[in-house]
Amino acid sequence: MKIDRRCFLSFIVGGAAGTALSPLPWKITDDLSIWSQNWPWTPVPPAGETSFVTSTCTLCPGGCGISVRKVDERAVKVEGLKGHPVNDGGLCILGLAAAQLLYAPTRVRGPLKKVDGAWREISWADAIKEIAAKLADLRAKGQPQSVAWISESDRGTTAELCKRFLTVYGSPNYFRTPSIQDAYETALYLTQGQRAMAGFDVAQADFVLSFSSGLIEGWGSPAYMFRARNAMRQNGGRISQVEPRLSKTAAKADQWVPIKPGTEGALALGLVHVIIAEGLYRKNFIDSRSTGFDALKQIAGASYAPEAVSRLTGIEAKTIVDLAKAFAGAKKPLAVCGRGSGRIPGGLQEVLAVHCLNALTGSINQPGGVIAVPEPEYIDWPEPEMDAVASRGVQQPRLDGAGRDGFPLARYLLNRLPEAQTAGASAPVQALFVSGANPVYSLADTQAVAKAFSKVPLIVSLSSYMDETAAMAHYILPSHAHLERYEDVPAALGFPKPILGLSKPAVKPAFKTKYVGDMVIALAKAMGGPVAEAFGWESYEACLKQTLGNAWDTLVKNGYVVDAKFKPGEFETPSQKFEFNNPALAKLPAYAAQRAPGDEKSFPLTLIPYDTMRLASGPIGSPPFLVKALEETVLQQNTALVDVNPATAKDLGLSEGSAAVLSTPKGSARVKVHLFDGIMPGLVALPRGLGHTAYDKYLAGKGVNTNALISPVEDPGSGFEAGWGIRANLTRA
Amino acid sequence: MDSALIPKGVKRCSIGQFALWIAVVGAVLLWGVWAMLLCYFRGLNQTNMNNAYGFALWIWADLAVIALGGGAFFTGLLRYIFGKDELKHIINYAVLIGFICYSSALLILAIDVGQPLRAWFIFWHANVHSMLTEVAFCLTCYFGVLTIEYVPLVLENRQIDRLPFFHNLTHNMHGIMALFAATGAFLSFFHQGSLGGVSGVLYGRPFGFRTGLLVWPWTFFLYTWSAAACGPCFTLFITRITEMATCKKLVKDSVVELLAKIAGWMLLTYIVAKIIDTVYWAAVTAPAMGLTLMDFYSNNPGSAYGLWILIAEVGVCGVLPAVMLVAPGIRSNPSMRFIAVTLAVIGACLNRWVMVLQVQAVPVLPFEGWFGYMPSWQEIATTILPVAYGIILISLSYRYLPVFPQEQELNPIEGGK
Amino acid sequence: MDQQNGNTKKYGMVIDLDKCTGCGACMVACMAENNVPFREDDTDKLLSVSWMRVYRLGNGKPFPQVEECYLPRPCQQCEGHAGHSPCVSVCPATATDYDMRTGIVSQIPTRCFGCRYCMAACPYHVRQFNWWDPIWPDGMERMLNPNVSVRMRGVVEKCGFCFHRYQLATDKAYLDGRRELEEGEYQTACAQACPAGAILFGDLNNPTHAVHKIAQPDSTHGGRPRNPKAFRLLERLGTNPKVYYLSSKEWVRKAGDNQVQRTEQTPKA
Amino acid sequence: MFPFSFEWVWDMGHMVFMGGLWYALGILGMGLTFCIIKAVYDTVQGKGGDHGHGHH
Amino acid sequence: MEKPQVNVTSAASGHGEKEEGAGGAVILFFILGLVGSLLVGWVLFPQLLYSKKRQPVDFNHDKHMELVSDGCESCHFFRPDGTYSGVPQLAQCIQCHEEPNGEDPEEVKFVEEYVKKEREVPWLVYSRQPACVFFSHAAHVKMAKMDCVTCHGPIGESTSLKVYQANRITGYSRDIWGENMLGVKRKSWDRMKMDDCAECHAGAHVNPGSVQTQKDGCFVCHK
Repeated sequence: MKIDRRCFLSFIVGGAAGTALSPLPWKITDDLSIWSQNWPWTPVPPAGETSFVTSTCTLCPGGCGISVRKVDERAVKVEGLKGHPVNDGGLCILGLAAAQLLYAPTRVRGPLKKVDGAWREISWADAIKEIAAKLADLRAKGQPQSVAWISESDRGTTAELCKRFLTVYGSPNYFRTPSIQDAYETALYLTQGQRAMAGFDVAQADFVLSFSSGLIEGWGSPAYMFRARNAMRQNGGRISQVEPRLSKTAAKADQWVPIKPGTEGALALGLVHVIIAEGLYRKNFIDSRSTGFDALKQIAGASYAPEAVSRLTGIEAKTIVDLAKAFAGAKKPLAVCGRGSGRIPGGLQEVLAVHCLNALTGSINQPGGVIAVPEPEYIDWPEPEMDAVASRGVQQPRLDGAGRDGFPLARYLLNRLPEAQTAGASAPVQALFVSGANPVYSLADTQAVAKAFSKVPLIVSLSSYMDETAAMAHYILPSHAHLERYEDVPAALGFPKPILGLSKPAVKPAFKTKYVGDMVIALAKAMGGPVAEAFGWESYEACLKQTLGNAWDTLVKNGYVVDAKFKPGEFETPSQKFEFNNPALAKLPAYAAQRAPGDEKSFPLTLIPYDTMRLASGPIGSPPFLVKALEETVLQQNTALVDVNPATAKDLGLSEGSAAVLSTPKGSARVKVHLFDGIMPGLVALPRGLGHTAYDKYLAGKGVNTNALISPVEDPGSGFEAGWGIRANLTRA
Repeated sequence: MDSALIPKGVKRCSIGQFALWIAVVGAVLLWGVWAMLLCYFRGLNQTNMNNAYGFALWIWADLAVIALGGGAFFTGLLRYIFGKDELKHIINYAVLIGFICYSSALLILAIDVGQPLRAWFIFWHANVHSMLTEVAFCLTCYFGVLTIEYVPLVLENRQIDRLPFFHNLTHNMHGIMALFAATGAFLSFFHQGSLGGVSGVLYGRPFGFRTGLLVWPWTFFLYTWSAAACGPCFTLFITRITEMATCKKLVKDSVVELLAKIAGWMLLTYIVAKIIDTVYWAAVTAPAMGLTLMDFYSNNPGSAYGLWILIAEVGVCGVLPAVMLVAPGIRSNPSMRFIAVTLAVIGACLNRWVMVLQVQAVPVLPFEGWFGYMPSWQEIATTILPVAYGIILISLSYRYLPVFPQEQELNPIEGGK
Repeated sequence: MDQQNGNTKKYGMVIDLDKCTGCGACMVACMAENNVPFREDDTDKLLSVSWMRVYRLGNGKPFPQVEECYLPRPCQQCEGHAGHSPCVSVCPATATDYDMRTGIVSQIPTRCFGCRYCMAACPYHVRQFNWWDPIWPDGMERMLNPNVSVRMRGVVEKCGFCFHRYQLATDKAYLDGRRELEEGEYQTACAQACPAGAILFGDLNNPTHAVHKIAQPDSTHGGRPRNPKAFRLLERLGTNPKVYYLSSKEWVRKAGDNQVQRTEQTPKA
Repeated sequence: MFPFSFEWVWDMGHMVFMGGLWYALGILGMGLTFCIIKAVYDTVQGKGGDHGHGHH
Repeated sequence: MEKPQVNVTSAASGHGEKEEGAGGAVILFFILGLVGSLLVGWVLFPQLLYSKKRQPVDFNHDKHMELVSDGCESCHFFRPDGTYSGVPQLAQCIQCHEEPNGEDPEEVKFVEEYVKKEREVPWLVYSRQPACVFFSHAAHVKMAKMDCVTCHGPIGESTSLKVYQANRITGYSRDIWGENMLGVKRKSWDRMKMDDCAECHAGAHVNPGSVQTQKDGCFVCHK
């Protein structure tokens, strides 16, 4: 027998035949396909029991009811709470993406201390001990007023705890981040004598005149405004949007009136002029419920005749007259202001002018009008005992000048803090707490803010995320994420009724975090003495439960308590009437259209920031889903697009998609050009909410932060931040 | 060194020269293989395809090589079924080119799918209503036919032929080759047509969609027809290129002219049908879907898809070569003939290009614009890969197999071994 | 065919473009519900997976006559003629199917082997390919919904009207001994989330459902809406979609089909 | 592909398509089998190789 | 190259033993290859393909069945939302097993290792299906009144849990494909592949809504 090549061949053939007749090749083929259907690196979410936790969203002051869907102990999705008076099942894009915030890679996982420029983990006990020691030191030096606290809100138990801490410690320097609320609260107080929040009964109005307010771009309580706007239009109501750019609100309005930016107040006065001149105002309101009408008549007199206003605003005189007639002719007209999502208070005179328009048509505290919603009063804690240091400290002037000689009307002027910190030889703020706010990102002229903050020897960030301010801090004492904690939600911004919501933990805290309320209590206790005595609560939860009292059970069950039968109170001015010209008002400087900073020669264009629902521009950074949902006309790769009118672009030699450099007196940035017919010539528009330097790779480094390019503008009468834009130039890159 | 493998009575270059040549082409081949591996292991993100361009360069390459590989089935049909006996002198090469084209098509398809490990689902879980299923089945079967047709040629290698079993196998296979050729023609008719159907049935894509006959859109028949017309042109084109590369006359003019004449008439009739189809589509089909002819050709950036492409395909690369090949005076001129077959080949490629890429580039939703696409280097490399592979296979076959029966007669060597 | 038996439903949507504010909540609700992956750079919409996409439409006029409208586009769930939607019949591996009992076009990613023929077939671009492996940053995979399978790289995916919600709703009904679902029991994530209430979802075959009452589909004319304010995208192609749009503006209704000049160029580098 | 697979339906489409396919496959398979068997037979009969043809 | 040629030539031209001897070797090697590969494919391959794992605790279904009042649903219950709870979680077991009830070492192990340490038991689920599968227990058990045994076999009568064999490629239990390498099944619970679902569904004409297959729509069983 000879073994040759043919034997080998034969062996192979036999082997092949045998293999083919065995399950081996077929099973492997099949199993490989099954493997490819379940690649080990493709996650498979574990199944489990589904449950829902009723809560209130605290990502913005909108106060929406949410239902957190859980699978076992995982929060899978946040949905709107059906039947909730604010949002009735709907929810905004940010609220819907909330699970991404909960599980974000940018969450701070435990207390951190900055040592030699690098973050080191530290225990809660040590962190609080160290900070308490530093605070005690300042107090011992008699400088308790050098401690400041910045937060997004000044209402509710958390804010009250922080304020209480500062008070018993001895500092008057609590800051609320600026917003249109500031201006509205002041306007309501000046004209109606009411310390109240402005609610807007958009749903029942039949004509809404919006002065650049993004009714569907985050203004007020976003989800409520969406619903109210639709309800109102469903009933035959109309919306006129006055705005320099065709925002989504303008696009969805019945009428878009393009206006030169910054002149909205002039238009309001122009409308007042026409309404008075033509006798279109509600005589019964003016006669029986108001005083000082003549003063208003005088203010809106000759200088605000339609032709003059036309020159100022760029709107045709006839349009102004028609608009006035349409507004006054409506049964339940409502005028609103606050640009975009209302992050900037704007000039007080502007708000007053718009508010007077409402008064002329009697749309004050009436269905379909502006409603003075009383500030919540459920927090009734005993006055704290204060020692001499504290008493002296709180008597010191506020660092921003609010409530003092310069700006007697304002309560908080955070916009003035950076300059105060850097102006003098010594820095007045020696310690700064930041909770629920990201001022290094969100205040105008971020470079100046960062410079001012760099002069604070101790910054403690209470952020859940590694945001821009946290990155600058010396300590980060991370708070629970919004789905991990109890918190009362004292109001829904812009909602026309008092409503109290409760945010409940949907899941256990994932990391070594501590809620702000608990941190304050712990810090106070660590301070000892009168400071500790003012905080008798065992924990924040106990404090909250005790504070809410009878409402607790309802809140836990339903998530909210609403005063359905609410009727707005009477005017509380000395005259018990709507005052068009009380002494405080009369003292204010006359209205003047605010000019954009910068010189027109080197900066022939004007940059205006705009808001979009698809970007979170406040203290929360946009989660990945929001960035993903951005239009390609807003962001391409890491470059933001600016809206430019095709005619302007042609003059500048730019076309769709051109790479360009956008420069302002404050800085410059690379952008791309998007030709947009919906913007007035001569303007450049850039969205707010991009250009983060902190957070994760899904957000950081994308686009430009508008706040880095604009500079603050101070309203002369009130001290409010009134900037709406800046001179700019756009050149081909 | 390898002289024992080289067919008798022909002259080949030295083994060193040959190895160098293979190395050069092999380098290109390896480049393609590298790109292929990238696509396999990193996924199709290596390409520049996107959600608007789900089908791109690869599918075009597939359609094009299959159309050009049509020379095999059509020549086979002519030779074995219609008895054009003279074509036996070129059938080997037609089969080889077909084999290369079809194996290339299968290779590219295997890279093109997102889940290669599951690609066999197309057979196992077949949806018989899909044109792609028909393509896959017929393509695979016809590739089998081509293999069956190519195998005897391989077995005719001097050394293999000495083995009695293989010799007998070759003999027997030759004996029933007509049966295989007929089956091949049957399969080709359907898969060439189905490839036409691929875009023809897309009623959501008015540029490609055609009304039709029974379950087939007109493009079904146009594709079969154009493959039968342009496939032989490609065979002639490659034959001529090979002749130029080898500096030898390999096929007699009479054979070439016969095939060219048949291809010419096929092309002429095809182009008439194509024009009728285009006119009907432009005048009836598209307007019914809300689009005019110029919607498909205007407003696109850079005029990548301007009317020129239609003129080029139908006029310059359709009517012109058809007329040239039909006219005996022009056809008999080797240069003119070569120009004509080249144009016809370009025409087929252009046709496949627009029917794959323009179909998707044309915006259908009125609020969308044209979609642009530029292939990535990985796509280009993997598309060139089969070209390199084809060159290598042709080189090997030419060197070791009796591909051209007339070579010996046309190129007598003195004192042949 | 439609009313052969009581179980034959035709789930569909009515999207009121007058109400839609283009806020994008539907997109994110869909992504969160359906485990849609995201990437570090997702700005190229042609490479990104988003079952719901909100288009921005313009009337093509210059400042200040310019108008805009926002159009959310889920899968249109085309019925075509007798269930032969453009994408279904082209799939070689039967990975997608038209279900006559619900009117939903299914897509089974584990069956799909990524030939992308269906993408070429769909004129609405609702079908998207997973060009990359889906990757969630460490910890974020905790938000994945177990009712929807995560799709692997190399397959096509699309909106299926949150069909898992139908499965769960029927489960609940079965436990209660019912076979039929109430109108609100099965809702898509986008309809549920829309803060403007612009998206309605229900059974187009059921005359008591809001979607039927509003769209008034004309079954004798391939489901064409009788409501003069309603239209469907690319009605003339005969795709017979089940998503109806409402608009009081004529230019918007015209923009839904190839009858007017193109208005927005998709920016593409 | 096979009548026992889930996707199979006994309808015109499947019978024509798969019928055609299996028919073609059958012809190819049988043709090839015939060639191979006959080649084996011929070889055993001593045909072929250097003896089969005239050359050499 | 040269030598074998000589061989071939001689084999073809020669007669007698040489040729027959070679022929025998050819056949022998063919059989060797055939038998060898058959052995590899049928015997070795299955051994290599599946890993064998013991359950963390050897659960006795039979004993539990005697003690509970509501059959399988006592522990494998439906949730109020219609979903099915599947394998019980620790919280359920603790209701009876906070402390060992007897002397059974498996129970003691369970209490010590899992109850006391509050760890979920990492059960290996024989019937675990891929993530793309949606299976409604409600539809089968509540609506169609099917018996658990039909798909799961008489596991309720078992006194011990069998070895869990995981397919090393797919990661799934061998029970999905079935014990038999050919995939042949004798009992309805022998296999749990898609075709097995389809077989029953086709017979029962459950939801014939598919345009493509005229059987159930894909979404009936997929998610």
